[in-house]
Amino acid sequence: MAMDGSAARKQEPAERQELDSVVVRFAGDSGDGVQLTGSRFTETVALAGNDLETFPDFPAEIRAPIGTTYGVSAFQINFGSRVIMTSGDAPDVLVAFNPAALKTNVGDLKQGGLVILDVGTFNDKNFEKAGYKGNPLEDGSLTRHRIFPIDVSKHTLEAVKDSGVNKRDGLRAKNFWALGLVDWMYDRDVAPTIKWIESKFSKEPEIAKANIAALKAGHAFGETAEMPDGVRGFTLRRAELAPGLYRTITGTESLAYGLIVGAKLAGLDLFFSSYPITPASAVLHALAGLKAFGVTTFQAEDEIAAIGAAIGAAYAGALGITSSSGPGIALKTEALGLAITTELPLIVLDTQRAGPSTGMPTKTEQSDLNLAVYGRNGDAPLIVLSARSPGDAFDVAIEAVRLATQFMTPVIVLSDTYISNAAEPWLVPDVGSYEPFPVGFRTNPEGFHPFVRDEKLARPWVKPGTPGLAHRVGGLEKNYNSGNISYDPINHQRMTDARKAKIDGVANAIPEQAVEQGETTGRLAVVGWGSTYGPIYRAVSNVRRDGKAVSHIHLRHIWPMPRNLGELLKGFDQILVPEMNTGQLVGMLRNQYLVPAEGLNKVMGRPFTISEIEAAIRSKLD
Amino acid sequence: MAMDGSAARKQEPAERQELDSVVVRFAGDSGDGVQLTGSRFTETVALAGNDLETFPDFPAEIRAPIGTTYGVSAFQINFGSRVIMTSGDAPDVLVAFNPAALKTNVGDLKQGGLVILDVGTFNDKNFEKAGYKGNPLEDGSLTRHRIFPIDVSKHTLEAVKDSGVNKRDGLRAKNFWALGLVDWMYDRDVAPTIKWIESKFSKEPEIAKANIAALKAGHAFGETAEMPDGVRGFTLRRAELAPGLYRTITGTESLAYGLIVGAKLAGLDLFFSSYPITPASAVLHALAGLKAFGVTTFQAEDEIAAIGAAIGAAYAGALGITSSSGPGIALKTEALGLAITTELPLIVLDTQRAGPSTGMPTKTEQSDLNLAVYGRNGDAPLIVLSARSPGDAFDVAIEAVRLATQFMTPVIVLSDTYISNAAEPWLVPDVGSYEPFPVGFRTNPEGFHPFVRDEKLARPWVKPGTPGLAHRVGGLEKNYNSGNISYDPINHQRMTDARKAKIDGVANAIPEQAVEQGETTGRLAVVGWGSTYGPIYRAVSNVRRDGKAVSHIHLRHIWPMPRNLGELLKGFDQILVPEMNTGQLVGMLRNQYLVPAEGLNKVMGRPFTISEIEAAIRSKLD
Amino acid sequence: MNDTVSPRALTPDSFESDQEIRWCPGCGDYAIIKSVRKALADIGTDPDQVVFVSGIGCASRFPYYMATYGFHTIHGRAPAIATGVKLANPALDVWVVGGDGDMLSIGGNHTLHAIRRNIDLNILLFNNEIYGLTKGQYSPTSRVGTRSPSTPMGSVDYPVSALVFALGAGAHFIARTIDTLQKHVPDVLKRAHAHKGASFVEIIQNCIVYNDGVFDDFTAKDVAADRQLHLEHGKPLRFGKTKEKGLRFDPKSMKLEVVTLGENGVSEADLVVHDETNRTLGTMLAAMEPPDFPAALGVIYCSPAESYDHAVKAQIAAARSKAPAADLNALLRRGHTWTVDRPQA
Amino acid sequence: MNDTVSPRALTPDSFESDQEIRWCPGCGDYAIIKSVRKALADIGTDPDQVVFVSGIGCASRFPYYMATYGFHTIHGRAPAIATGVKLANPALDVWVVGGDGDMLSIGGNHTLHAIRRNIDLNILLFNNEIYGLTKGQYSPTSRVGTRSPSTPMGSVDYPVSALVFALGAGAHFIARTIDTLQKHVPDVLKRAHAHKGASFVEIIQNCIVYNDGVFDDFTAKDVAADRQLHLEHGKPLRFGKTKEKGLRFDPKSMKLEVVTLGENGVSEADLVVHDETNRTLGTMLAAMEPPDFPAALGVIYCSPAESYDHAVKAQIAAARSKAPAADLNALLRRGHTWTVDRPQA
Ligand SMILES: Cc1ncc(C[n+]2csc(CCOP(=O)(O)OP(=O)(O)O)c2C)c(N)n1
Ligand SMILES: Cc1ncc(C[n+]2csc(CCOP(=O)(O)OP(=O)(O)O)c2C)c(N)n1
Ligand code: SF4
Ligand code: SF4
Ligand SMILES: [Mg+2]
Ligand SMILES: [Mg+2]
Repeated sequence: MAMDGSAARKQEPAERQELDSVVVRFAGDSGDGVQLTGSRFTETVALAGNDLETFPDFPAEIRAPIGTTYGVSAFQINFGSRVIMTSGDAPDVLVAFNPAALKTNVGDLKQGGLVILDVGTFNDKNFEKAGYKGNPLEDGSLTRHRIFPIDVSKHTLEAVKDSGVNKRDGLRAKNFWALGLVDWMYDRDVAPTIKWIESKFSKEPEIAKANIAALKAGHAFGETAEMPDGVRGFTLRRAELAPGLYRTITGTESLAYGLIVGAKLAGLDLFFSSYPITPASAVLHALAGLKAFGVTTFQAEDEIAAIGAAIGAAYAGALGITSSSGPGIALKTEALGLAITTELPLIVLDTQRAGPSTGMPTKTEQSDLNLAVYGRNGDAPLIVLSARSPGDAFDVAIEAVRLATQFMTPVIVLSDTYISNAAEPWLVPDVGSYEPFPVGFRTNPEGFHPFVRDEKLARPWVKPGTPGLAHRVGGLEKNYNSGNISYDPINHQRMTDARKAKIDGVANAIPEQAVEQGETTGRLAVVGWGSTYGPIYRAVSNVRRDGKAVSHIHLRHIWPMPRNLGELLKGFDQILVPEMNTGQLVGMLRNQYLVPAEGLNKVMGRPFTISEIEAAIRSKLD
Repeated sequence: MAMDGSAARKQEPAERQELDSVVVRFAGDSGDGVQLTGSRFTETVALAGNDLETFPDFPAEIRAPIGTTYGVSAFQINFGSRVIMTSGDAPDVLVAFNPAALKTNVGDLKQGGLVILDVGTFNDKNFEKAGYKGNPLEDGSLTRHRIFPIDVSKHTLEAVKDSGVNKRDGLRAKNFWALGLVDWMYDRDVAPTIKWIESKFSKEPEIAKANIAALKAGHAFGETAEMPDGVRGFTLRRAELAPGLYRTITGTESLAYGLIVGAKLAGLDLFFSSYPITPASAVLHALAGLKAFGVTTFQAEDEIAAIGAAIGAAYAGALGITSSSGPGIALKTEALGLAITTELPLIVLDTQRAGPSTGMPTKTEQSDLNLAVYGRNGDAPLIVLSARSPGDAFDVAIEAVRLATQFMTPVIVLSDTYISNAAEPWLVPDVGSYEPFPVGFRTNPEGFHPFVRDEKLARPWVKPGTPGLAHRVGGLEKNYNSGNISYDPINHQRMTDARKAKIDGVANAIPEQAVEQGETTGRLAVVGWGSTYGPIYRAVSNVRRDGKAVSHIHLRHIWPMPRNLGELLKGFDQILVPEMNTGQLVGMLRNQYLVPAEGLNKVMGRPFTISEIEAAIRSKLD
Repeated sequence: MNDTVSPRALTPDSFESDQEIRWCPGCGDYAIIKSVRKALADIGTDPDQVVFVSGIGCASRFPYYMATYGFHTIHGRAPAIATGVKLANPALDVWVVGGDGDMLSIGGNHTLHAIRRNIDLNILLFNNEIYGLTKGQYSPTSRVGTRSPSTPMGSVDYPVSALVFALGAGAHFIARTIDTLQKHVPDVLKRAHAHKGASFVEIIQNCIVYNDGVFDDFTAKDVAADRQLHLEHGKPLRFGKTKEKGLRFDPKSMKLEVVTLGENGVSEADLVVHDETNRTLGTMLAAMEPPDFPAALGVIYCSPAESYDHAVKAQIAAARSKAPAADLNALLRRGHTWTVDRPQA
Repeated sequence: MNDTVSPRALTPDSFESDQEIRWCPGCGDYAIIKSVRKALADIGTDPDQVVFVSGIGCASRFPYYMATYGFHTIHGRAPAIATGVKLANPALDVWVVGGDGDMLSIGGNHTLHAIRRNIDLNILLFNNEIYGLTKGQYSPTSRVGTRSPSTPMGSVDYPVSALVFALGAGAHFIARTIDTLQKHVPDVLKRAHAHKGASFVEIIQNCIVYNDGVFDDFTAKDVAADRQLHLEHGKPLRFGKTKEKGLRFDPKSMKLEVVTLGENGVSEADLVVHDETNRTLGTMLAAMEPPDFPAALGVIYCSPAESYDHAVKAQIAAARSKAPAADLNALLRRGHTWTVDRPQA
């Protein structure tokens, strides 16, 4: 095989092979524009009518030295003509822009997968930085895969030579060259990318020209050059998606938009306070840019101040929201108790990351569930919800606002690094189609006491400034009616019971637990929550295709649990709970329902693959 | 019945009635010296060879206005010739120094109990302050009890008139007059109290004289005055206590001493850092006075700094300890994760109080168990122990030091307001009788890596300053061996598993769970933890006396649970778990062992009574 | 719990809630609350527009006793929570009350940042140099050598000066007064209220139970005149029974010094004239400690600047006016979208 | 991970650990670590006796790269954790490293109290006026108007000055230097180390990725001489390319002013002479900001006092010497005890 793809000759026109779905990963140095390539390809694929899910994987360092393994940035996309549930177990194709990207990513590739390799970066210095002893093409280490080495750098420079850019800028277009080639492989149109380049670089016409030239050249290379074995054109049919207007959305955007829409439905101003932390900061950034919607964002001095300000805002009659990730959520536990005992609505977003302690800040995990449900001094119940996918986060955010304001209680929303960074096509809803749930602030002084409860056991919410309703709340135990400080033993029991009953009662205001797939009784239920949705769903459907009796149940409402959940679970012989932690939901199910649920646990900072779950299901059913 | 006891005439000498046990409560204004009276009486009772348990109940306010109900201070003692397990369900005798004390305490008295009432304080102003409409002796509200009204104030002033004190100081001796009377009732010797007064007031001989005169006069009043119906002399035999040297000890003292002894056994310097909070501050105060034992105490700027400094001290090679109550423990959760992931020994004392949030700071509860076991971001296991009584706290503290240092892990010790304030006789141990467990600091640079584990999975502990062992630790995930930062997926799984396995493995280093009372299988096991020990024990023994099959199991080691606990529990048809929370341990037992354990929950800021638990047991067995 | 008060005829009683006060008899907090009620009556704000936010401690029980909106929060976090109240509704008149432990120990960071941001809060620190509510441990303002349950041999750490700290945090308004000064406290509070931005007021407060008399060296009647310097903007710094003493500035040592008028030829012209807007002077005045110097009382420093809440709202208003038709459906459809047609049947 | 170094022949390399540095190429932290290693080599402490404690942030990765003991803790808590290290073993040479977010935002309170207590730590604040590690949000030292992901319209809160804050906290030693000053940084660090008690050093650090050039107004080569005032105790405050400028003090306004020697009859005798022990001067110098004033560099204030760790240990020693035979069995038997005899058979 020639080291230099340019030596290849024109290929005979061949039928494109049709595929159901395919997983492509781009990987390169942080400076190689990998994320950009990924998101351009995503748009192209989406516009072509495929379903998809993407996942970017950023390096942990801010800006690592060029060429190092820890500076590698990657972007994976799974797309197809069927419904896509995950960003893909293992790539079919890896586009690697340098030796470090090859080194850190090739191991994830499918057996026999294709590696498109920019050998223009192959030199001893880069081998060394990547930790290779020599040229990996020559040491026999890549035999599990099909390797397609091309001097992308050289091709790119050739392509851009008339666009008037210098060599450095020219070389930076190589991601577009690669994108052009991949566009050709999967029969995607380059036009939308060209449009995007033109608008993005409208002020730098040479750069635009160079990028477009590179893109076209890459595409033409596919058309014209002779390809090695197995590198050929593919095609994918449109997926059967519900008709309507789509966009791609990340979990971050989805949460931000959901909160704004939720506030609107509740008739409240949105007050968001947070302290930066990876990966939660993204929501702060998103909302900070939406001041035109009346959103107030506040970057507090720390997480305690952030939740404190949100509680203060809630007391003042706004929708108080705070967000963080593990270490920051831990810091909020004391103040959460105050919101619980003063019975103020509050939303706490937890974008979970790998722990304990600082852990692996850029990696995903589901290990804050115990903290969310149990992590407070005293008996301090609240509502816990979880989002299963980027798009789902939008509805979960609205549900959080609804429950917080209707029940006068904090709600913790669990998301994770995966959901927050991943993107998927989203059927954009009409905001008008959501039922509003306006907050009825108390204004009538007649018979007012701050802790007299309604039928849902919620207390009245009063905006300071309301005439005749001046009152005091606080963290000490309160008299059941008047809200005055009370140390009375019977009263404390009554208030403790009421706080518990209020949250337990939320089970009546949420839907019964549905079964995602499969029967409502049977040999095995796979129960999940959060971002394991995709791999569980696909794994269950794979096994079901073989005629096996397995069902998928996925929790959005984790605390309180849906009122029929216990009955539902008791209808299964076995219950398997895949979680990205050492077993947290599984313990709650066992505790609540005395069902012999078992955990399937993965704590690697990365999502389950479909095959991992599939294997576990099969072994349960064998 | 005469309003003024002085009108009574000399009583015929009568046989003293023998009692098994009796509960006496003193109650009065904060300024009435109630706590002093209680502790003097405790000493007298202890010296007479009875077993006992006491519980002081302080007002929530620092110094409430005189005569108000919320300024009432009380002290209860349960003593007897049998083993005493609690400070008593309901008093047999109430000594009330003013109307407010009567008002707030009389409801707790046994039906037919005796109230000794200082009617010298009976006037309209005091009635009003106590919230009485008029004289409670005249409104028929006290008919459930036997009332013995005496003008203690007047008697006291008479008794002290020759001692040279002014009226104000003279009146302040009235607690001693009452003590004298109670001493007479229960046939206790006044000599030890006289000795105590003499030494305490050695610099104020007039005060000493007045107090002694009052004491003697109260005692003489019993001897000579005619008593109303049922007020007569009693006697109690010595309890059958193990022979040896005794003292009374509170949970606070016991913890402080246990930690010092634990440090000694480990061969470590003790570093204690805390931020004041009720009721945990008492341990800080106790240790601050023990600098002669090389103890360093540090009052930090907040709870986070307190645990931070303790972690720093642990890193530096000392025994780092921090302590707090609910809200402060909540604040420590983030830092606890750091101690867990850096695998440093650390002891965290939680003196639980009524929550959530600020709650009722002076009242007892057991509602921080979930927080202790589950309250951290990420998968962050540690050891949780609990003390069952004041004396037991000593051994629990030593066990905490042993496990923390042997396993290189944080240990949370749960105590509560009740244990910390209650006192009981304690057979003073010989420190030399404890097996030392000296820490072997790593000093050998040969093959050293900070995270290479021993057979218990503990990593080496190195004192900074040790030549050749300079190394770095931190909160990011660490390579399994070298301890260097690692984002490797497999490594994260391995480290997570190792952290869990280490704590799970502690089950092999602790005793099997014993059964306190009853058989190891049967119809009903009552499972408790912490300060419910006394009432559960007594309730179970009461029911067992009726020949019913019920057993008492009490956990010291809550996390991990003793290795035989699951098997043990499975031997019972029913499991009842009394807790002063809404059901926390019960959930863990259900989760761990899938046993149908049920809760018996009391959240009133006060301990269970024996009869509450007894009733629940009986209803399970009926 | 609701308190209806006509805003027309405000008296101190209009601000008195129905809750019985539970401070120790003789506590300095009683005098302070009286003065606060008087100040509010004089200011004339409708009690329903006022919010008191406090932390935890004896001082922090304050909101319960005020017939206004009130939030007794958690230890040390009142400035942060009050920040949320104010940002959510800048029309409210927000007061923060806390003790020296609450605001300078656990809450030091929130105090720092509330001051730094210059958010329009009136922050009242009741400094009794002790932890009252938890029964008398020493605090970060306790003097070296303070014996307390946690420092039985005496404290060894240096205290922080509340006002010097506040200036270090960038305060635009600092003042000091004393619980018992029934006219002075309301006057200072009215100035604090009038200042838009964070106003930080230290109120010297006697804890009769755990730290009785610790301020006697400048609050006791017999020494008050000699140990208290009552500041007035534009007036020379004079004190003493007959105002016979004053403060002169030595430019060489850059220090203030106490002088007696008439002695060594010192005249009023030699004295420093109080300038509230002078930060260097403010820092020196704030740091003065008896017995060598009088304690400075009144408004020590006042130099207004835009308040944080104002600037935050101005940005939102600007964003709104730039995109007046901000529409949620449009927001969701921002960026690239595509349409999937009805499946071809 | 273990680093064995002979304490005899210390060079900067003796302090270099085996871990690859992961700061962005061009980050100011590289220059700083070089200077720290040089300072330590010059000081000559055995690396095994040195502990670096840090929080979280780019700056806080520091300990990994030093061949000493090190603890990379959690965000903001390094001063508290270091306090425990020092109190547990005062013989250790303890250094604290953190960023402006770490030490002044989330960790402001611990910084305040470590400084106030005057515990013997060498605290190095790397001030890049930004949150580096979390990708560029503004920090409490960011200037008004800073555009960042969380302040897309520009920040509106006033920054805190690290050194003015430290003085407000009662600092006994403050100094400032700049990452790129390869001789100045080690010199300042050696002074900080020599000071027993809390030494607080602000190191101006360029974040090339998120805040590149924000300090150019006084660090850029072409303006350095005119915008940097290098302090020396006992020397007049002069700066400028030919040291032609100086600072004069106006006692009327109590302010420093920039003057040019030779102009309007100004001579060196008119200039302020640096006095490290003068708090008022220190406060004014710390507060100076370009472009109107030069940035003060070097030791701004140094006035030693007993360190907290020293006083704590002295109390323990005193208690021990009073009760030299402190015995645990005796402790347990303190107070009233009684004996229960063997039960009469
Ligand atoms: C998180 C937390 N830590 C500690 C406490 C205990 N606590 C309550 S008030 C207080 C300090 C009281 O002192 P200060 O703030 O000066 O107020 P004062 O009582 O003197 O008015 C402390 C430590 C608490 N309630 N919450
Ligand atoms: C409790 C907690 N909150 C937030 C974070 C996220 N975080 C990490 S570093 C950092 C600030 C970094 O800025 P700075 O301290 O100035 O250091 P630099 O990176 O600029 O050197 C933040 C907010 C965290 N790790 N832990
Ligand atoms: S303890 Fe002190 S501050 Fe608290 S109420 Fe009593 S006197 Fe006032
Ligand atoms: S982000 Fe900034 S501070 Fe952090 S390593 Fe990069 S250049 Fe340095
Ligand atoms: Mg105080
Ligand atoms: Mg920074």
